[in-house]
Amino acid sequence: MSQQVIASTATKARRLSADEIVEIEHEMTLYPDKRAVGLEALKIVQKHQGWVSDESLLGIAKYLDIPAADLEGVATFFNLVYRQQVGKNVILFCDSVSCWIMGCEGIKSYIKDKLAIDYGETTEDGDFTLIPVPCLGDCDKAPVMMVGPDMHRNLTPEKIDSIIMDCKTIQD
Amino acid sequence: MVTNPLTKNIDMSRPPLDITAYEANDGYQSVHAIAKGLSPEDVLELVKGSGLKGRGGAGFPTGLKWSFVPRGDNSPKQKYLVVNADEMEPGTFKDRLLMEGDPHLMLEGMIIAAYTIQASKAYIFLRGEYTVSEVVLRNAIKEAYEKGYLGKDILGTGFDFDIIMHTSAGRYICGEETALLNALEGKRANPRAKPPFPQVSGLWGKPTIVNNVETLCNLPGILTYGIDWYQGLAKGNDHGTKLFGVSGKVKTPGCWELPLGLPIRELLEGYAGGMQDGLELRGFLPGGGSTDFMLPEHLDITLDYDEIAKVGSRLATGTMIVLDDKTCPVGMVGNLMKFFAHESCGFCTPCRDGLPWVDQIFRDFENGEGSEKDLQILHDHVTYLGPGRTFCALAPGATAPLGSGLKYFKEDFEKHITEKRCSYKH
Amino acid sequence: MVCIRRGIKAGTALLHCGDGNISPADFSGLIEVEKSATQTTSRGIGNLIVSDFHEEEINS
Amino acid sequence: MAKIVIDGVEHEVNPDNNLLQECLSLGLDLPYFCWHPSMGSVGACRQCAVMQYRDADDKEGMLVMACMTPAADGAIISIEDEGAKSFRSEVIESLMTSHPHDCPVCEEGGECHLQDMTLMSGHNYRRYDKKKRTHRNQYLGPFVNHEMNRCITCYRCVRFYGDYAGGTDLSAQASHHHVYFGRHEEGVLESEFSGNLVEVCPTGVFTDKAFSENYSRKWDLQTAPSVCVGCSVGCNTSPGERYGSLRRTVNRYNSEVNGYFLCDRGRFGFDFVNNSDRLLEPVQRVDNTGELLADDQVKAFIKEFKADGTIGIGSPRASNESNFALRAMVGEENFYAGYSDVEHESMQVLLDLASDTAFHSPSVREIEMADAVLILGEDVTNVAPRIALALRQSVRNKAKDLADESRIPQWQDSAVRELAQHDLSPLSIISSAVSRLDDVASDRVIESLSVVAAMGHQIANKISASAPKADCSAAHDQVIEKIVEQLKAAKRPLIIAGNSNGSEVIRAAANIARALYDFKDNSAIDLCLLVPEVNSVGMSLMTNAKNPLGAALKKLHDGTAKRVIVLENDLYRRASRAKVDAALTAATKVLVLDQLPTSTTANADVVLPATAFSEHEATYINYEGRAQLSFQVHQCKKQAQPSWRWLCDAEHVDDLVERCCNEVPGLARLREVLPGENPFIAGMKVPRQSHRYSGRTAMTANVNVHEPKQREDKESVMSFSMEGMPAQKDASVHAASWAPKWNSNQSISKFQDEVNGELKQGHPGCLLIERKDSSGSYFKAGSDSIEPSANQLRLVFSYQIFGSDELSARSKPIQARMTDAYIGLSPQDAQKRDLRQGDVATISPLGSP
Repeated sequence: MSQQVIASTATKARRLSADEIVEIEHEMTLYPDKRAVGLEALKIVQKHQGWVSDESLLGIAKYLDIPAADLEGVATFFNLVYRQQVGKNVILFCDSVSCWIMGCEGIKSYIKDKLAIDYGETTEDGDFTLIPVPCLGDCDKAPVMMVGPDMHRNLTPEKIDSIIMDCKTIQD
Repeated sequence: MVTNPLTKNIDMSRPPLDITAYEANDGYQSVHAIAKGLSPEDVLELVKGSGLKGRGGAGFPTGLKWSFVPRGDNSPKQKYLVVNADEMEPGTFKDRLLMEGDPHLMLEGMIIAAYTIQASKAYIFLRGEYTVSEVVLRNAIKEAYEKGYLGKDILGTGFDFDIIMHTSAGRYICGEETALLNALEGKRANPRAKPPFPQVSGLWGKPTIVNNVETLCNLPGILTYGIDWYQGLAKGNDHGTKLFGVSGKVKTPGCWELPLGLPIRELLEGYAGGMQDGLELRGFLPGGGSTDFMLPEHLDITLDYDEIAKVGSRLATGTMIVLDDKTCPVGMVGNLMKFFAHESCGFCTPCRDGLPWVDQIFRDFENGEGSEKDLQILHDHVTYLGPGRTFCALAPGATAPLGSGLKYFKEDFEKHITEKRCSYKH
Repeated sequence: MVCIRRGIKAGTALLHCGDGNISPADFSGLIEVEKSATQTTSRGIGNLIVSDFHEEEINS
Repeated sequence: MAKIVIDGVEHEVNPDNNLLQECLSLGLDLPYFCWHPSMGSVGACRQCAVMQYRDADDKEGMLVMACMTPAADGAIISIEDEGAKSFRSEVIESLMTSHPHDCPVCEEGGECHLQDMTLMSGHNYRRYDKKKRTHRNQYLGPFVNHEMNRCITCYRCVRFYGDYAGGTDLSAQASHHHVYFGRHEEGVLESEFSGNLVEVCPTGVFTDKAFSENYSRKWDLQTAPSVCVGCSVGCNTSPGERYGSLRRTVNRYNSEVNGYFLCDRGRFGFDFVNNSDRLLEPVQRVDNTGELLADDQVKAFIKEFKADGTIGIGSPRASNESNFALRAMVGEENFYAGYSDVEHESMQVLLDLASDTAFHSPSVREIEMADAVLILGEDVTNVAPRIALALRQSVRNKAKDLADESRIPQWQDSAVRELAQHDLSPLSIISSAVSRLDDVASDRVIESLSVVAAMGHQIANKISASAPKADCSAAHDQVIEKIVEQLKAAKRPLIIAGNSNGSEVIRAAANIARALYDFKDNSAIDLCLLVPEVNSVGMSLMTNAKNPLGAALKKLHDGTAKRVIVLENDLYRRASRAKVDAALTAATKVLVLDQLPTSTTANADVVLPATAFSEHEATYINYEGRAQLSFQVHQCKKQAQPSWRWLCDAEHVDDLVERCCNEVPGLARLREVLPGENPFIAGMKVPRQSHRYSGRTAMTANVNVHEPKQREDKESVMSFSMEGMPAQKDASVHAASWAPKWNSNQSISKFQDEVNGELKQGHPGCLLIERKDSSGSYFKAGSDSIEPSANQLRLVFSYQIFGSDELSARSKPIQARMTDAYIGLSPQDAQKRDLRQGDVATISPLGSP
């Protein structure tokens, strides 16, 4: 087999933005170990960029001087760190047992048809991403879901329509 | 006398009380009591004497847990208190109510706990999705610092105490005490072997106590109103009040603070308004997704750690999930298996490779492809994933609904095989 | 081939003779280093793994 | 010792260990995956489950993981209990649900720990009929293949690569049953120990990429106990040969030296033996064309060298036997050193220190016991890589002390690491450039070499006033004070230096060790002095101090010596080009013996083909004076012979060793490493081929259909055949590790008297140099060396693991990791000369070379 050197896919590290750095520096005062700040930095970058790109991850690893491989290991372990591009509004759809009993399957298929996306996919216009999430801790008002930071309870198809409508109006 | 110490300030129709309003209703009295001259040992005796048990799910006596923390000069100087606010047990929604309803109660509880074990720093490990709780808690912490209940030399006691908010990046396993510590350290949240217990080597190897939100919220009442008051609250031999929740197809699902020892029937038919019209109770999980099924004939058992254990289930979080007769029990257990398979951290073999097999078998059952062979494999996995076989309690927790489901709903599983479909799907 | 490393003390030069025709015995004590007419080298130093590799800020 | 009951039988065990380790030490077959003798327990795979009973009448018992349960006195367990056996079988069934079952095409087959454990657990029928998860693989460089579908998620790879070896570019990613082990992006694995992944991974995820290109099953490889010739540590290896080419090298356990791991130069540097340029026939150079010589011509030519006026130049990379044969032929006074004069001078200092009672030269295992380390002027990871790996374990001694205080067993790996966090035993490095151990160094000083030496003398003086002072700037007083305190407080301090940059630093290191010796009331201090090549110490013991290489070249140049024999050595690496050219052209007859063409063979009249390390039986002496025997693995083709056979008429290498013991005082006990008088069991030799070796009779069918007569090996205790007394029947030789039910390298526990203990057979090597000279004294602090003027730079040689060793640099996989010759400059010096990263520069020496 010939010397197979794959064109170096070493992506270039992205230089973190000023305000990302300010927040990361603040986190450094709260944790005695930079490994813990690495996880916080992933969340900070995601807050600013919407998701954690390869370049962002390498930027954090370089800035904090922690191994990129370890940071990747942590980033890909957790549900809420997105290592792929996501839409402007991330729908965290609860499909745990109480919501299941209260008929979340129906609501999910309604959303699937309406936005033409399935779990883990983003709408064509980049507005919505649908992600399953474990029990959101609001089971007496099941079925529930979150869109970005906001919780939506006692979901019905009508409510889904109004939620999607509101998101669209905010953007335009 | 106060009978609902946990929810006395909570009214979800309005924002939570600010610090002054909170103080007006006996708020932070326990901290003042400490400042008047309660030593850490005094407080430890009080908590031990109260008989308070952990509300996270394990039900371990809190005072005993604290007593394992090494004290005195030759113990490591830096100790940590960590609040397990990573509420992700399926069907559990009690901690959210406490944090969004009355954040100062938890903070006061944290000060008491930290003072007892002399931890100068505490991390609140809050669920990432609880965005409202985060805002409310950060505000309450700010208020507490301004009033001198946090920071350096609290009320002249010489005790320094800082609270740091950490939001989880989302993983059920972080609810496991030692996996939570690994997540806080910015590492992959695999659990740790016990022993050594966190009291000896916890956060960054230092002595650490991890307590659940509701456990901490019990502490102010104990110190302010005393042990006799506390032990008078409950009917059975467990002490204090507890948040009980009911979800599923009941008339009025919700979460209420009730004394321990209350019969289950009173919770289901009284507070939750009984089953919705046209539906019969088929069974229920008394304490969230990791507990064994109980049947209608168990309704007269009291909500008490020991009583429920006698019938092979667990009180655990105390939030009940109700199964009606129009919902497929196989589907319900299958949903839980999908949850546990997805939330396995991938560290030990039985859980990482066993649960996905169980999950795929349930999918086949739902698509009418269930078989006797697969049913036998499910039974094998109930013992295969049992306690002691895996590295932590996640998979054993999964075998609770699985084992009891297979036992109590045997005929439903058989019907899925013979009819090659799920008869409940309308 | 020049390899600039932050971790080397100013005034010191680090010589790695590789498998080329540079003999360590030809040098001792002090040396002079000048830029030379460009001859190409086969492998370059891509394989060198050091933690103090000096990344030049390509300014313009 | 503690007493425990296993399956009704009482055993004596060591309570400090866990049950799994004790069961294996007792020779019981208890399956496991994530536990490793060097890396302790984490309890991830759940394969080593046993039933533990509270007391005699507890019939039911409870499943526990043997690796996570202390072998406490009075413990009652059962391995054969039905419940435990069925659980272990179910664990295998779980692991196999995502496994591709591609054993026929998997290179791990035949030495796969998963195969062994599957059979041992009794699981044989696959019930899983659902979808299997699959992964995409990554390109990880020239050494290691990546086939993630075979992964059973036992975490051994990241625990070795990250926790044990300090690598930073391999991690566990994703979660639940999608856990993935790889780099954050494709690319070469950076650790110098990445090759060990091939042996640590219990399945076929990480396999030997160089071996893949010319693969053979383990049982088809002919192998023998060998010693790595890559550097002076002397790691024990088992090279495997098939159809006349060396295919791969694996670690061979030696409790004192390498334990279970090799460095990548050792594992992949053997390929020079297969290099197509290998010299295989005697050749005479007549105006630069080569003519083959017949045997009688060769003998006649060699006879001419027996006359007076012949000198011999030895080699630090040749065996003791070959060096001694040359010395015996030309006479001790005409036998000259094969390394540079600078190295010759430093070797004299090393030899004096080696016999000084104040010091002890620690083995690699003893290095791991150091609780405070000071490295002076040496880049250990590149000069003696295996020792750098050992230093990464010694810095964890602080963690072990902390664990003892908190009563956490040391074998509970994650708990010990969690408790200690970044709290390491002190390791200080004072050298001229950043090194690959900086991440575990407590103190790091980068200074020019003369300042490094001066600081060393300063430290020595601060420890014991009788050590001479040295004037060095006050800038480092604080760090010197700290290092002094650390060394004084340590129970087992270790000083490391080497001769890659002359002997000034060695003198300083010796003074520090002697000062500690005085301070610690005369208990010998660990002083580890590194030399670059496999037999530098062996050759130095045979070479007269008055015979440096320079003297030989001068004698040739001015005609006092007419003929020269150069033994396996490229003189152009040892002396300046001008001097060597002058000497070789002046000589009337030049005879060179070597394995591969070099600039020296190009100037030789006659070149005789010498066999490589795997083609002859030889002894080498490592940095600590440990002599080790390396057996012949395979026949060399054509006429190549061991150098000693060209040069003398000794019938058998053992006779040569006998003469060497009698004539060279330093090597008097060399015979102790030979297999001894009656190495044979029931008169049978030890086979080099396994009892499953296949295709022997058809191997040369392309040449001649008749089965060749089995090759006789008159010399060695080993035979080139399958017949004979294999290792596990207590033969005196242990080559490839194999045992019934244990095909993988984990079978090693069957050959140790206890896990991590001594091998029952085979020899950990014999320390030759007696320490009897107690008259040693402090060295004077050297004068400050010449100050470089404006555009001059002080030169320091940077030794690289891939490329600086002459022979491994001719091995294909190593060449893929080598860099070109480079000159390292600080940013300021580069800017002064308008040099950018990667520019080409010319370097010129100052003063007379």
